Amino acid sequence: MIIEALIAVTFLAALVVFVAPDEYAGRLAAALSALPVLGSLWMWAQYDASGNALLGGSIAFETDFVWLTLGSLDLHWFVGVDGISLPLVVLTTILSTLAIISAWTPISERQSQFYGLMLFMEANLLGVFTALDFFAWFVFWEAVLVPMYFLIGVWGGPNRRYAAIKFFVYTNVASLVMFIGFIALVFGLGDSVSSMRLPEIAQALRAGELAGFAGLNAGMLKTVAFVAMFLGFAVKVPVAPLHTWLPDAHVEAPTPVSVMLAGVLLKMGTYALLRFNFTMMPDVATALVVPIAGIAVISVIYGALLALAQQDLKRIVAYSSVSSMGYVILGLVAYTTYGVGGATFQMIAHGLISGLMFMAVGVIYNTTHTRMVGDMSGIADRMPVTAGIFVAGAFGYMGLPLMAGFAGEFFIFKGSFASTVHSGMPLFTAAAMFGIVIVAGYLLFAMQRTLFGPFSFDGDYEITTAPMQDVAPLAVLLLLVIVLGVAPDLFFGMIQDAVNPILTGGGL
Amino acid sequence: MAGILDFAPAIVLLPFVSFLVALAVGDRLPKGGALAGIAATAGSLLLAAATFLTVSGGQTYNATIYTWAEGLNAVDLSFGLLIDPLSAMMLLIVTLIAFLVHVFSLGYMNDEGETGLPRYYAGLGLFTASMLGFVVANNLLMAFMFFELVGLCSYLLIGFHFREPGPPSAAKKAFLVTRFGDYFFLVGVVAVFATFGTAAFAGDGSFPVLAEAALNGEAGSVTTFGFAPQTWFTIVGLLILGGVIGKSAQFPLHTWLPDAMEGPTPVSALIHAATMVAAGVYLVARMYGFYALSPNALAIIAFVGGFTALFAATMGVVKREIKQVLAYSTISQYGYMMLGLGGGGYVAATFHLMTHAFFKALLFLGAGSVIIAMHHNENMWDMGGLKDKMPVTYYTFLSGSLALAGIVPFAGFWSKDEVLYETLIHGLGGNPILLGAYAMGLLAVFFTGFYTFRMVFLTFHGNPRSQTARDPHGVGWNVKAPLVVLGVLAATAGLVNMVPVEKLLGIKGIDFLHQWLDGGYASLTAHHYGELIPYSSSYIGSEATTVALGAGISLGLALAGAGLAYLLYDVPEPIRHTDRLGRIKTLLYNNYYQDEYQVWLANGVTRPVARAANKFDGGIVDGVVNGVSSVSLFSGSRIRRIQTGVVSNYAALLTLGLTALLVAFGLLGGWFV
Amino acid sequence: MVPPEYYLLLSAAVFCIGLFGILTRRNALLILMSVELMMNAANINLVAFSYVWGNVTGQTFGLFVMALAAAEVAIGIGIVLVLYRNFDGVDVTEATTMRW
Amino acid sequence: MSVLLQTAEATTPMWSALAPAIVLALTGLVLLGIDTVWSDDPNNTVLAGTAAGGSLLAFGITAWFLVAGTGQPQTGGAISLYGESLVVDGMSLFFTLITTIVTAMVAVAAYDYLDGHEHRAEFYSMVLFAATGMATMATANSLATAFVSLELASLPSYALVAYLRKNRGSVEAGLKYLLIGSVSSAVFVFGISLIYAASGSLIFADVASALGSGVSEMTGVVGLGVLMIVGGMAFKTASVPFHFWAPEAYEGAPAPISAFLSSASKAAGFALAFRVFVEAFPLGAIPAGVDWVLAFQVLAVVTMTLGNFAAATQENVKRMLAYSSIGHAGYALIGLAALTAGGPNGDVLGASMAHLLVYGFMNTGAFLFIALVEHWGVGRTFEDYNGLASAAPVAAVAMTVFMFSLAGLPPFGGFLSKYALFYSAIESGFWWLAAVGAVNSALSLFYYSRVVKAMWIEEPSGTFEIQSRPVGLYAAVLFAGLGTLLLLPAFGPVIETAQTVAAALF
Repeated sequence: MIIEALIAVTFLAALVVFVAPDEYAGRLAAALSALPVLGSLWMWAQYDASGNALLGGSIAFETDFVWLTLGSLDLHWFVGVDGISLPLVVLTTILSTLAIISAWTPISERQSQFYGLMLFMEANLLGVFTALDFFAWFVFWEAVLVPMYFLIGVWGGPNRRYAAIKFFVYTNVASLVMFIGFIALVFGLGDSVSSMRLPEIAQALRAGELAGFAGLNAGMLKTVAFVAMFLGFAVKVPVAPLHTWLPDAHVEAPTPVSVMLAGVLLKMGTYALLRFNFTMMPDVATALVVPIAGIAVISVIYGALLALAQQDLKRIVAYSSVSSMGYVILGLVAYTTYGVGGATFQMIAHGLISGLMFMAVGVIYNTTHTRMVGDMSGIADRMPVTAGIFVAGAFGYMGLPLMAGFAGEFFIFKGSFASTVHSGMPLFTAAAMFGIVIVAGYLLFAMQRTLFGPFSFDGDYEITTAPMQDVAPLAVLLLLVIVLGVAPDLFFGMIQDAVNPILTGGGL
Repeated sequence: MAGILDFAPAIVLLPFVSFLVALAVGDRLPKGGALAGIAATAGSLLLAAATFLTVSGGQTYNATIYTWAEGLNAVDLSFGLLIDPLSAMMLLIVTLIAFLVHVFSLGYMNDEGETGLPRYYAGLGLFTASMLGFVVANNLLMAFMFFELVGLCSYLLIGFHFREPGPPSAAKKAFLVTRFGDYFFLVGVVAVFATFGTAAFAGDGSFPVLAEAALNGEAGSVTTFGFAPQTWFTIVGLLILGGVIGKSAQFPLHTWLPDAMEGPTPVSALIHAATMVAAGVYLVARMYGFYALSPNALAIIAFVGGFTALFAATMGVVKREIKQVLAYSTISQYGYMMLGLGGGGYVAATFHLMTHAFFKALLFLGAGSVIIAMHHNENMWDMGGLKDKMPVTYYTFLSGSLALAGIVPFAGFWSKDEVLYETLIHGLGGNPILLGAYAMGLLAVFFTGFYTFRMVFLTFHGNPRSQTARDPHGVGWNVKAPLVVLGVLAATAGLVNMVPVEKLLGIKGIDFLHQWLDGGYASLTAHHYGELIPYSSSYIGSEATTVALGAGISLGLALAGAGLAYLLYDVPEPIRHTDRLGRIKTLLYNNYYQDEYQVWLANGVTRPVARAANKFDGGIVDGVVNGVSSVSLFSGSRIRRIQTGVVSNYAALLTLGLTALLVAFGLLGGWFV
Repeated sequence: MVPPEYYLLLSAAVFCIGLFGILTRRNALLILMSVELMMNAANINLVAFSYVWGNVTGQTFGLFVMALAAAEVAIGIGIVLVLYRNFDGVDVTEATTMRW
Repeated sequence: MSVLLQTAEATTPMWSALAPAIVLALTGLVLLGIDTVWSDDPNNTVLAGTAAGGSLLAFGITAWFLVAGTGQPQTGGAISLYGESLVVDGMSLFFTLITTIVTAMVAVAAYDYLDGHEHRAEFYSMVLFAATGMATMATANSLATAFVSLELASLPSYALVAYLRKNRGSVEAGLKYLLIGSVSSAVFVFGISLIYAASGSLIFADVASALGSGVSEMTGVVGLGVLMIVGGMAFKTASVPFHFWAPEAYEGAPAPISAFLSSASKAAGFALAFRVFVEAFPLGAIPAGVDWVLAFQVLAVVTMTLGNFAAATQENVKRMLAYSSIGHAGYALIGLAALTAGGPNGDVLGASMAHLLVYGFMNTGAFLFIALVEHWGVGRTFEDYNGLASAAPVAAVAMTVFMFSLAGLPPFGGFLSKYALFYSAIESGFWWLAAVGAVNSALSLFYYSRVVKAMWIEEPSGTFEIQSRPVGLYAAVLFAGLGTLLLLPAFGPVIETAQTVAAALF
């Protein structure tokens, strides 16, 4: 029941904070959000399951009972974690707390509402990563949109209305497409499944019990469903060319929200891709390896080029997220331990690093009130600590060894280069790897212009050292990034344990 | 065995600790953490020396000390130490130079009242630690990781003076250019894993051994991705070489190095002599067993090396700033090392790596001392006549210059001569590429001699050409001591490997370095490499005559260069003779416009492409998204027009709709038959 | 006897006349009357086929229809009355404050 | 409960199965009585209380019946009365449930809304009579009762829409509703007459058997009749092409009436439609040429598309809701459009019914919020709503719940009901219907969130003079909001009941 407790506590915290007076809301939210952190860490310490939750592995902290019956199928309340979801749960709780703290400075209006929504979002995210029944999962999946819409729409920048509605509708359309694809698949399975529990469906699919449905033969149905679900999730990831909602959302969203968006929300997409497409239908995935890997490479290079063309620090980081997520796709389609495991690890790593970068940009923004590269230079002179952490984070983003980013990326490269799913994989990998040069390019340029050089700033704000409450979360994140970079096995062990079953069997 | 080698990790960790100390409490320590750094590097030096002795006792060490990522039904990725003669020697060199640089920094940074010293010493500490970690790495992945960290440190230290416009830009360039090389290196690392399933340097399961076996057709588990093993190994080797070319500043990725002079001079000394630039060459030496299997790779290495040696030397001829001259000389000298490696002279190249470390560190520190004296004016045309004002610096600098120019018996002579000799005999063995490379290397000797002594004469001889030169700033013990140590080494280090003497006079057993590098793991010995390399040797006349001839020619060229410099510049009031070169000078002065085309590649090609992509993204990709929404809204605004508000129209439309349904279904259902 | 098809045609004709009236008239009262016509067209069918099928269901239902038609007119008149008050006229095309 | 049930079955006569409808009718009469005995202008509280009490009582009885299984297989199947012209079974009770609860909410809300209007007693009684008609529609088992109950529901509605006699909008709305309504009922009754002509009966079962046994070769007549009956249904459910009255009627009518019509009346229309087409024109029996499923597929697609697209560009919130309710009629039509011979029809129909129940809460709530806003005298356009959340946060939260629930977002009832609908559409093989629905619901998210945006995100254009916190309206709105919220976790029993009772029809 720990998972239910985790989610419930977060929901309650959201309610409490929502009605709390503004002046305490921030502190209160931070304090309350510490509970899920402790809970998730406890789970991590107690974790003893093995194997993949969807493929018959043992599931940790599992609860399962019928929730409601829809037609011929039971919908369960079925939650639990395995080596793939547990790291994401930990990431979610930790990042949420840090994001909340980082909001103390920039968020000055309607604070209780803001923090309430943050916690509400955290609760739903926890649900997304722990639910193992499709409908329950889908409820959380969609519910995440609501707080995000408000967080961007109410506390966002000048163009927030456009960004919020774009995010809202775009991702909602994606969910609908995915829903139809998946449900068609479920009915294609006919009587071989009695519920919407993902393990049941995954095993039935891998056992090849799919029958034709609605005028499509089994193979066709599988492919159509795969594509529909891939598109649906690709929007969330986001994968080029379905990414255009992301930069707008990021630029308009306040820093803490960007942190959550880049740090956790994007991972929903890759997590779902791994859980659904790549776990349930490896045969289709391997059949479509060329287009998928192609999309991955395009995302990496195209995203990096776009980042190179930006002047807004936040846009730079936003586009580079597109680039980094491309690596994840590449790792997933590789179907090797290091490929898929690395992709999962990269989710965590990128979550932490992108969070770090957005926070750092935010801290600079809090003092300068601008994010334009051209508007400032030599900031390091006035904000040495922030600049130092910024540099560290940037190198983390470039994949500096002994930082989490390198671990994730190297695992992926290693895994996908050696992958046997297609003879072209080494070339795809080599092409994608060129991203590490471009990413270095734009980050170094940005840092040279903003942080270094003679100090100059055209704006009437006093540039001074950032307050402790801004820097502390940065420091914590940086520490985590380095710890994970030096000792990836903290998560990588359980991740491999959970992804290996995916690789065996299943049309490979 | 609980021997001294078990403490080897401490060699790496001590400087790292000093990095942490300087970072954390540096500003509260005396001298801003310098003492911590000196203590740490001294400790490392002692340990390294101990290790050296142990290894000379025949012991070696190769063990995994930390599993970074434990693979589940997959290979483990681990950190390990490989202590063999090569790494032991390199450890000694690196720790020594690092120690001396730390000491020198007291004079160069502290006494000059620089700010941000904790940052500086933290950087030095991390730099040293990274390089040492790279040196002891027992597998390619670990090597790559520390290789990258070295790059980071160079970025931090070159950009130390971040408040000025120049250094940050130079730092960025250094990291970016080397990163470009490292991209290929990383692909190579991944490819090695994919090919051999391991990246270990030493042992039976190491990848050079596996590759060797594969070529002998014994291999089981080697995937070559549909290529012939030979071809594939060449490809992989060249990929890794990309990193080497970047870090060791070989053509065409050498452009970052002259800019890197923006960094503090001690850092330049460290970078050029012992750490970053040396890393590239060391990597090739480390996995020489792999390169030796591929004649094409070797030939390319040799040719690139030879070309770079000449190419950089010519540019050194016309520079104004003393550090610029040294920078190009570095590029040129590393070219020699690459030439040696490519030419089959593994020992020779290693030898040159060692000697160069000493005399180049010496020269940079000497330059640093001059710069202190000149109040940080680096223009040689403002100097002159410093030899009486600062004798210690002068004589040590002279020793280093002689070594660099390759004048017997200074260290540089022996090593450079052996490099050229090895290349020559293997070239004569029927390899025209090597001969070409040899020719270029030989020609470079002349230029080397010239620019070296042009520098010496302009700096120390003649009359002072500026007020500061007339009354230079004195330097302290902490500057002189390192100079003296290195000066002695630069003069004598060559004696450890007097192959020519051995060959000519037939005195056996004075090629100590050869014997040294024959120790350790069988698959890593000079002998083994000798058997692997695909060259055959032949001589002009006898071996002895070849030796004599080669040594004579190179020495002669060096002296000729020096002599020319003496004629032109050892005068009270030297004039800018290089101006007579006219267009050529401009060309040389602008480094053959290498930077221009690379900057153009970055700003003239990549950025426009990025901007175009951005336009495309905003216009087309996002345009479609917004287009869909606006189309829906437009159609919505049209559809609502049906609701005219006039109830009669509603009735009409209603009837119309119903009739339409009736007719359609009537026809469909065939009611009217 | 008269074949039932004729009743169908008759009722259809009446129905269409009513419909025509609705489409062409702008006077609310006339429209209501036309509706009456349409309903009575239904009644023709009901009564006629009640006879054809030989049960009284149709006729009974016809009575219901008439009653309801009357009730409808009653409400209708009321609404037309307030229409007259608010739009001073019974032209249905006048009342177009709400559209699109 | 089972004991109670036994006694109920044992002692009470059959007609008591109609208790809900009877209670509603009686309440209407009582209201009229109060109006007559009370000397002048009876007390609003008494009236509203009576109306609400009556409808709640009816609701209670219905719920009890439903739980006790009255008219369901476990207690001996449907109870048919008066020569089979009325039938009480699970489905009828289910829809009565919707009607009564909506009526109750409307009555409570009207308590404040009618402040200062005259003829309140008539208002409440007409609401109750209309409710009676709707309850009867759910039980109608013969074309005759179908028509009568439909008229019984419609006639008071016309008057109610035009209740604000001095308000041009209200009157115009009443007129349009009346005219379109009367035309539609004429079409409807003509269709009935044709069916009678073809089958010689009005009882659904007999019609089915007559058509099935091929009594008549008049396929054309049957076809015409069926399509005209479809027309009648389309009018009641505000579906294309008989939807034209809806936007104006909902916009012009008093907001509580808009709520009443768009929720209860629509639901009743569907109740009737479901029963008529499933019982009288079963897919097995109907002549091959008369493919009413295809007709409903066309109508469903056109209706949801037209409704949503037209709603997307409205400036007036109430009118936007009106169009959106047309769109939802389109969704609900899937219940008929996705029927297949031998398919999982119970699931499809049940999903549609469940959606109508949830819709009853969220849509009523939304319109009642409009009523609240009108009560405050705030304008009707989106701009007028700017910053409303700062002035009335609680109500704004409720409205947000309604909007997101209507758009089909969790954690609200509308989410599950809509997806259950798409789900069962796919289940019976009509994934393209679900796809169209998906496109539409994405668009609907856009315009529903416009309201939310106005209330929460935009800055107030002016200051609101909100002095009162009307108890009744608040109570109704919050009740609806609570219902919408609770229907997510409590969706299980709802959908299961719905699908069971729906399955009983086949």
